[in-house]
Amino acid sequence: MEDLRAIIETLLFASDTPLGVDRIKDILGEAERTEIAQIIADLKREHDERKGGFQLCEVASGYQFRTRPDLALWIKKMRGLKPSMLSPAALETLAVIAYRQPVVKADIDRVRGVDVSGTLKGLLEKKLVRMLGRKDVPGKPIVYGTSKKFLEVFNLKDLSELPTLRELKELQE
Amino acid sequence: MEDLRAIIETLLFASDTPLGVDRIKDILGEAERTEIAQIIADLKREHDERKGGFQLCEVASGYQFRTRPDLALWIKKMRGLKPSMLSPAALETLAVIAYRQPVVKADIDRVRGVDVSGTLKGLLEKKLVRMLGRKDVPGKPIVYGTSKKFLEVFNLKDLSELPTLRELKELQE
Amino acid sequence: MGYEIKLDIFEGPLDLLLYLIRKNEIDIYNIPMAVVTEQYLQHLEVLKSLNLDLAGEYLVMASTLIHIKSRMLLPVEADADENGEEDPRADLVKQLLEYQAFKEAALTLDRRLLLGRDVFKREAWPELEKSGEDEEDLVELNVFELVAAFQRMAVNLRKEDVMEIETEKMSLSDMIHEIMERLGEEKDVSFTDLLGESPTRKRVIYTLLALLELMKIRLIRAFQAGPFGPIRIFPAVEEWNGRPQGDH
Repeated sequence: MEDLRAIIETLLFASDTPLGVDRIKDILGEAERTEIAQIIADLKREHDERKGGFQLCEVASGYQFRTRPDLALWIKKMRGLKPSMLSPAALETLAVIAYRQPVVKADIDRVRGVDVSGTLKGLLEKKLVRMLGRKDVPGKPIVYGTSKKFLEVFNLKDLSELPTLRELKELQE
Repeated sequence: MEDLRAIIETLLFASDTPLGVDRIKDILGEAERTEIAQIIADLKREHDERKGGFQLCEVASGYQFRTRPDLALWIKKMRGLKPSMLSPAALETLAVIAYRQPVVKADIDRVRGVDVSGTLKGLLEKKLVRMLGRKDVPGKPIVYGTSKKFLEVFNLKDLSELPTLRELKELQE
Repeated sequence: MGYEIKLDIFEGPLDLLLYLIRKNEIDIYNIPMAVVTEQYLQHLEVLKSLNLDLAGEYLVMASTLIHIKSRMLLPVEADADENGEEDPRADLVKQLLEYQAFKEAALTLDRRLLLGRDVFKREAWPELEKSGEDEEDLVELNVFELVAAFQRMAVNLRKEDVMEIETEKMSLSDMIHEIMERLGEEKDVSFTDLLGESPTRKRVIYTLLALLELMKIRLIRAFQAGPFGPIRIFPAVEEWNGRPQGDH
């Protein structure tokens, strides 16, 4: 095999979504997991030390090149338009789903005190939320959870990285 | 201005089209054309010397980061291995089969309003759809349904977990 | 998509209540119901006068508040607390605390480095031609998109097809699959084979419905040896062997 470091970097660079070690191993065929993980760690350090315009980030159980957060304003300037962000209502619905998943719509409605149909559909369309299956209770309601894209967009390695809900702990005592 | 090199690099990285010196000057506001051109040349040399997975290329309309041509085969391999991708046409055909099964091709054609031979063949090859049997009517048409792999890919326990049209409508308020 | 223009600044009745509690510097565990109810109703009036559509939830909450207020006015027995009689506000407080926790969680989420707002990934993919000769744009697989795709085509369905695709129908499809799978392996099966040992009532019904459906669309044939003999089921066309033959 040619230069493994360059191959792994080109894959990380060209991939649309974060790549995990296993996925890279599948593509390469022969390399060892530990070797791949070592090369990724080296690449990450190399790019951090370069202090260039982008860095290799660990996100959604994988790695992805992303721009440096402190340079965001320049990219916004380049793109001109404001990136479409989530409304407070959508964020609240997303928070309930993220912390309560797998969760049915009726529970989200109850926690938020409103009918979340509209925001829920928006989150499904944005692919931040996905249908996980059905709950085995009368009516077999659909259960929802967050998607991999949710981890990507919110810069989370995995769901365990979500900060804990302090107030809720108090409540459950 | 902060680190001009990092800013220019982040713009080149994040832009969806190649960027010329003039465009970069527009975004930065104050920098000189010669200075920008010099930084781009330096960046180009730096990345060439790194011999990483990508390089800064000059194309017709400006500069752009691109993967190294000699590594293209790996990217093709990565994209080829991507399991969970379907064209909108294939997705529609799959939707008709999923919701109308057991179904013959003529019915899928009618609902989609086009000849689905191509997409149907693709779905059979991807093993998302399978033949259930032949109908005992003139022509003995093949009857199609979704496969076990379909359930796996969509993360469904069984077909009754598929959301119904009514449930989708409820989300639309 | 994008921004949801919300004229009312509150995300719902709970949000409005939290606002009133904060504004009046009220202890959430000891809400003065009279004050809060009055202010809540005043806000509803303002929202109404602005001609904003008041969602039903706001009115439901108004009646809940009035109800709690009236219960608070009832004389409480001296030893009510020891008897464990619940504060009429308890459920509301619990609901408010829960909502508040998620509202804060939402803000915490919003403060992260968001992709597309604070950090960006590469957006350009021109250098590689799409591999594969035929394929159009590709999208990712997800059940929501599948049902949405089907809904887009529902306009093309004939009237008799328009019947709602319900869970029941899909359970039937599962049974149809099972029957056709077994016929693929065993060439013929009996009705009792299909039911398996100690079948549930639901399984009997679905097996029967699936067989009727399969007979109707002529995918299977059923034979019975004599009036009370076992029913045997065969594929309607035997020679099919899993390979498509000239259908495209």
